[in-house]
Amino acid sequence: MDLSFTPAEEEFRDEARTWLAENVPAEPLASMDTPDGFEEHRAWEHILFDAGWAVVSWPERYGGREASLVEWLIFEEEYWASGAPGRVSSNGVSLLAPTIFDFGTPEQQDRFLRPMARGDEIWAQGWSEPDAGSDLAGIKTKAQRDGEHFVIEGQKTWCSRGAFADWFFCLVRTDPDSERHAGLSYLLVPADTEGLEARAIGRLDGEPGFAELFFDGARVHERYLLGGEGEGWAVAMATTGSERGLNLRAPGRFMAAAERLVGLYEELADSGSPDLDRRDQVVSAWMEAQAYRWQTYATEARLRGGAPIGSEASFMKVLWSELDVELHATALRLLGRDGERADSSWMDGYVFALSGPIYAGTNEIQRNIISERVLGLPRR
Amino acid sequence: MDLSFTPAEEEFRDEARTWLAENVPAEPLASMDTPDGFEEHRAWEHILFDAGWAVVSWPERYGGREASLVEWLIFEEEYWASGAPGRVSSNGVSLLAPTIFDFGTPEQQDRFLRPMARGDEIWAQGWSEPDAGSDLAGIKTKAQRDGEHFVIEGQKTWCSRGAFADWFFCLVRTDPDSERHAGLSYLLVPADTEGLEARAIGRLDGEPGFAELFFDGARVHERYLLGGEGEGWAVAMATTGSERGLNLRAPGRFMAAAERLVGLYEELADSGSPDLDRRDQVVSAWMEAQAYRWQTYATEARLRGGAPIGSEASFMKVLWSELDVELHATALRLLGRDGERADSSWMDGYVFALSGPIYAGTNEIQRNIISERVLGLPRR
Amino acid sequence: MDFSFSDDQIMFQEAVRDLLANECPPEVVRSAWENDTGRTDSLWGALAEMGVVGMTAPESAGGLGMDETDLVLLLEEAGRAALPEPLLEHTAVGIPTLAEAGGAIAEAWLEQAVAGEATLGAGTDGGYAVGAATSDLVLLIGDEIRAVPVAGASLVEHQSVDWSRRLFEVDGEAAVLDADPALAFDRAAGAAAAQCVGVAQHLLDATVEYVAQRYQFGKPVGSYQAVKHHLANAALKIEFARPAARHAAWCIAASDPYRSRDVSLAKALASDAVDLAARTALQCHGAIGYTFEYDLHLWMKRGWALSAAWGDAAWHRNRIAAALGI
Amino acid sequence: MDFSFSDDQIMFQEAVRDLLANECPPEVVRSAWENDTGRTDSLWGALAEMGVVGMTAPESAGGLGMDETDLVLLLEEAGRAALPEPLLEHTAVGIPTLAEAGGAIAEAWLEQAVAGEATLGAGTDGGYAVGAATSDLVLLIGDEIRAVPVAGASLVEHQSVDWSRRLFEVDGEAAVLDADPALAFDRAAGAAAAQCVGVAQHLLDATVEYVAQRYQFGKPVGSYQAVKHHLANAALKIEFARPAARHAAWCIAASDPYRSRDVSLAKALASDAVDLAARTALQCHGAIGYTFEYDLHLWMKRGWALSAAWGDAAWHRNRIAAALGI
Repeated sequence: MDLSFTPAEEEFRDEARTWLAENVPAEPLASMDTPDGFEEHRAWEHILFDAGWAVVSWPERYGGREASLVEWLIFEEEYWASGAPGRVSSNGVSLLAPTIFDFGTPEQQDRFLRPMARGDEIWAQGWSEPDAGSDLAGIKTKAQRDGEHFVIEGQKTWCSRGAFADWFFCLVRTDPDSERHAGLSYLLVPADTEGLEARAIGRLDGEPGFAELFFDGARVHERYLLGGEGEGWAVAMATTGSERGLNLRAPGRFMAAAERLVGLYEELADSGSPDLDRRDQVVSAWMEAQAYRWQTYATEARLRGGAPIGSEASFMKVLWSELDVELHATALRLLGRDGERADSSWMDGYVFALSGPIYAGTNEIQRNIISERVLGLPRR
Repeated sequence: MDLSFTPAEEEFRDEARTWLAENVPAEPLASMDTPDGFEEHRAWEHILFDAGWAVVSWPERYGGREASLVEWLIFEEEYWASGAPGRVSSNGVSLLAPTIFDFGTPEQQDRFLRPMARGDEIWAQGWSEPDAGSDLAGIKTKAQRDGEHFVIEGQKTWCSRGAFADWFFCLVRTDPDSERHAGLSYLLVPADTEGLEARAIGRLDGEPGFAELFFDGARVHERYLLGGEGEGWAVAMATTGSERGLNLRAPGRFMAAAERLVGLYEELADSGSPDLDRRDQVVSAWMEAQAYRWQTYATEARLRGGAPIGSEASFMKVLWSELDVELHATALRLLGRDGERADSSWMDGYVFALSGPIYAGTNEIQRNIISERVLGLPRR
Repeated sequence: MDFSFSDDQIMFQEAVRDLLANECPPEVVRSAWENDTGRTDSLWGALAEMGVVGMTAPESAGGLGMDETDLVLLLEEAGRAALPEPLLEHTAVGIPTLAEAGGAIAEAWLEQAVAGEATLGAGTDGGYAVGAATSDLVLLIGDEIRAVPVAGASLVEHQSVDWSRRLFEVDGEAAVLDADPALAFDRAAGAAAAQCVGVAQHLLDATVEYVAQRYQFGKPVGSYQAVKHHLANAALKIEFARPAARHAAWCIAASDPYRSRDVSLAKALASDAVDLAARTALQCHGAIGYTFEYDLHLWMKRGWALSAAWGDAAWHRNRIAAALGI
Repeated sequence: MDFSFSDDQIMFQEAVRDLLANECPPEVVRSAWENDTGRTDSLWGALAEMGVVGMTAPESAGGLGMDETDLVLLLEEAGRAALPEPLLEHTAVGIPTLAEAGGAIAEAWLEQAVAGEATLGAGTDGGYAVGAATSDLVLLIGDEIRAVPVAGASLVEHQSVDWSRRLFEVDGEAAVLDADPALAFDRAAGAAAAQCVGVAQHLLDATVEYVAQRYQFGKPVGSYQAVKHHLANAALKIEFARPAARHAAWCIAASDPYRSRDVSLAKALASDAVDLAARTALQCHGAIGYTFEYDLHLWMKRGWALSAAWGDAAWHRNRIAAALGI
């Protein structure tokens, strides 16, 4: 056990910090869930990619720099501490790319990874359906074989970024007689496919943060099938693993938010506003972010030792999502009568955070996983 | 709505307060779960009874003064504020007596109520069994008819005060072929019955706060059957209602504890020990006790208006039991390094409080009741 | 000691509940979110007709001579319907404060206000007054109460997360009222507590209804114990906040010596109740509750705003600590 | 950055775990609850033989030259077994502090202590030293570190809720050590954090085992979602406290500039974890867990005591606040 960073790690950190200090936009970009903001964020992805920071842990041929997991965690710490913009490409990079690395053909890898990394093609997830939210095995959207094509009929919903995305990664039922987990396939669908309509759904704050997808005879070529036909569940579960695991929400994001919260408290305390009683909540939020940091580095060591990132990922999902809500709620409470104002980054952050305990498997499901798969309690 | 106390209520309060100030023992009694302490507490019950304060809401013929529910609540406020001893007769008075009033024959009422109220006969509950804790319908102890007697075989456990009690009120299976709720009967059993042995169980603090009862051919006369043979479940559920309801833990008890907690904080703050951050926990405990007070008076008005005290009693059980734990935990935290000391009334109170969320139906079961019977959520 | 309401009080509550059920459905609340005023076309008039708007004024001024114990049930109903009208500012705070002040300013404004012809606003001095632009006279409560006629005042608007709450910084020529600012503040905080209870109750009811019919993994979501216990916890908070809020109303009406402490008790409990109800409602709804199209967020955001307004839970706990001498 | 332990460290941990599994079952812990010393007959000797007792001393003094990163796993095991021996006071605090001080006092005591022939105690100045009566030299940590030989000192005993923890106020002639009291305190708090993690883990494991086989209403208690989520919450706290405690151990060993802040992080998280684990364990066991005869309470009470010792969670949160400049 040596918890100091190696000279190489420190150097990597310095390089990232220096580049970010020089390149992060001085003014915040518009919300990525508006048409203009989406394109502003895409342009920022180009800049990151061209400088080699978009996907640091990826192979060089796809635009990465083959950074270690520790380096990736360091990059995330520096990235969020610098106040850099949110990552509009994260659905693709975090959720789909690991699946393409594991299950994609060489052709698929060459076709998709680089444009995804550069933000040329921005992806949204098409898994949930109106009657299949957390219960994905209840998927009804059908994709029927027609020669080299699949013809899709059905409806998807809660597709984050779906209003403006270029591509969708979807889970569909290719065997019409199948039930539950069997007979699903994993299809990649261009947004401009005929017979596919994406309709924006207003998020809590009114912005079109999601879309519903309506498939009415949309034809997709079989080269866009990821993994085997009918094996979509297994393929998807690999992605779910990374959705809940190390790839989705690195500690750096919350460490940065916690530092901002400490700063907010300091600022308000200097102006005489807040009460000492609330300091404890600020410290608690800061502590949770630190705890998440050390737990993540400890997990990195386990993974490096060959252990899988399995159900333990549920610990991380519950922690970061509930921390994120508490942290922003604390900020709003500190703001007192200004806490209800819509025009604050803390309110934006709070609204965003509230989705955390719901998506990617509700936290109730995560706690089931912890108790059944980690602790081994009886399922029924 | 008039939330002032009437002149008569104020007069009642003054009378109680004056009597208590003059009669409450200056020194705390020994623990009621030791042989000597049990008898000291019994003697205190005699004093209360003789002065007419043992069972204020009961009819005069059984030693009460026919006080209203509001007056009873006032009495409890004054009783606990005065620092008076715990009530060793409470199992009988709170849990059994309402059932005797509702289901007992006139002979049973005349036989049992007055000695119970005076502490001449102290009662313990014999309901739980090793394999039937919260799930009372799983009771296995059998009582077989033999002429005018029942012959009891089996085992009971978790009988609070059972190590020293004079009588037990038991739930037994009189129909050997019955299952679950059917075929149970409610029997009153003298502690000195041949074939009945009560063995003390050490509580968390090592004192014999419970007993196990071993029945080996214990014969009980049918005049000690409360309610009809085989109707024990319905009879018992009436008692469970009062166990969770207004009779068990009046707000006065927690208001007094909360005031003591405020006093502890004040004392420690004066001596410079505790931190302002903990003040919030003290205030929260005080607030919960007040909230319980107003909710109880509001419930009194509902009951007076003819509404039953039904599943809403679960709200009260959860509130007071969790408040009691939090309140004492807060005190122990205030005490800092002295918080682990065994020789403090706060530690005694904490240990006692910890049983609250477990007994009389765990708080998990209470939350099921709230969600299913009050809110109407589907059972499965 | 009697917590029961009179038949008249219950009937008044039911009449207002019926009115709001018919005339203040979510579409009407949404219209107030989108329009210029943050208010509805006709609800204030309808409430004036029923006598609600001026109920807290003495009968001599055209009111119903009612007090906070009469008003508290209506404030709960207002919360339950997410009513976007100034019942708190005008009826709970403005009218009784003007009546208390008396003199020229009451002469000038009270009868009009009781009749619903003039609208009273209220806010904290240095903070915000909700709906000042649609008020005629705004009371700014601080170390004293300053009454600012809106005509000629300068208003700076800020957006609330609840779009029907138009927040204004108000500045202008003011008359200092001969009325107790602490009492006026407590009227506002007590009324906010009652509204929080109503908002929380709606959030709970709507969620119970949703989870009973929404299926996941082959069972109603509401049959899962985790969901049940979330909702039981929210119900617990409401069950204990409601009597405290009603008791606070009585303390104000009866000039109880512990009024400020017990108003704080009510507001702290009610703020916590509505905060938990909002979190629980969203979590138990899942993604649908996270959308703008679904109505749940109208109440969630009202709850967030009311929870923070007129002192949030921590602020009121501090005030209780001071009252307890710690 | 590497959180993995070496094979040697893991082997040492496993050896201690095996020893404690065999030699420190609940009956042995109970014997320490009831006897005169609060300790066991043979465990300290066995640990000395394995080199554990003196492991933190330099090899020149007969120790293993190991540091906190080697010790932390053993402290977790000590907590897991509710070991009633002074691993914290003697090995985690006493020996490295004496070694740091050097000079005559180290000369007089260190080798004996390393060999397990003399026992070192530790406590806070003005507070309690656990097991002082069975120690030979007690270090009282305050603004300075005072070393009090027990022979000739006055000891006043108080009862802990954990009967194996004998609490003593210690007074007597003292030598002031040339060692950093803040570092000594952090060694103690960091060791307590690691023990809290071990205690919490045992409470969780024992409860998981119990609820899997206890039936109520026709199903294992552990199949109810409410019970599952209680245990998941306890597991969460432990999962995040453990790396923080290991990191704190490294901070001490590596003289990290944020040592005090990050020891506080560990102790606050570990105190909260063991508090929740104890509450959860009792609630999920029900009445059986509330008895003296059942073993659960041995760990519960160790947890309560360790949670409060060497600064409780709130105390450490305050220290973090100070470190953050707020």
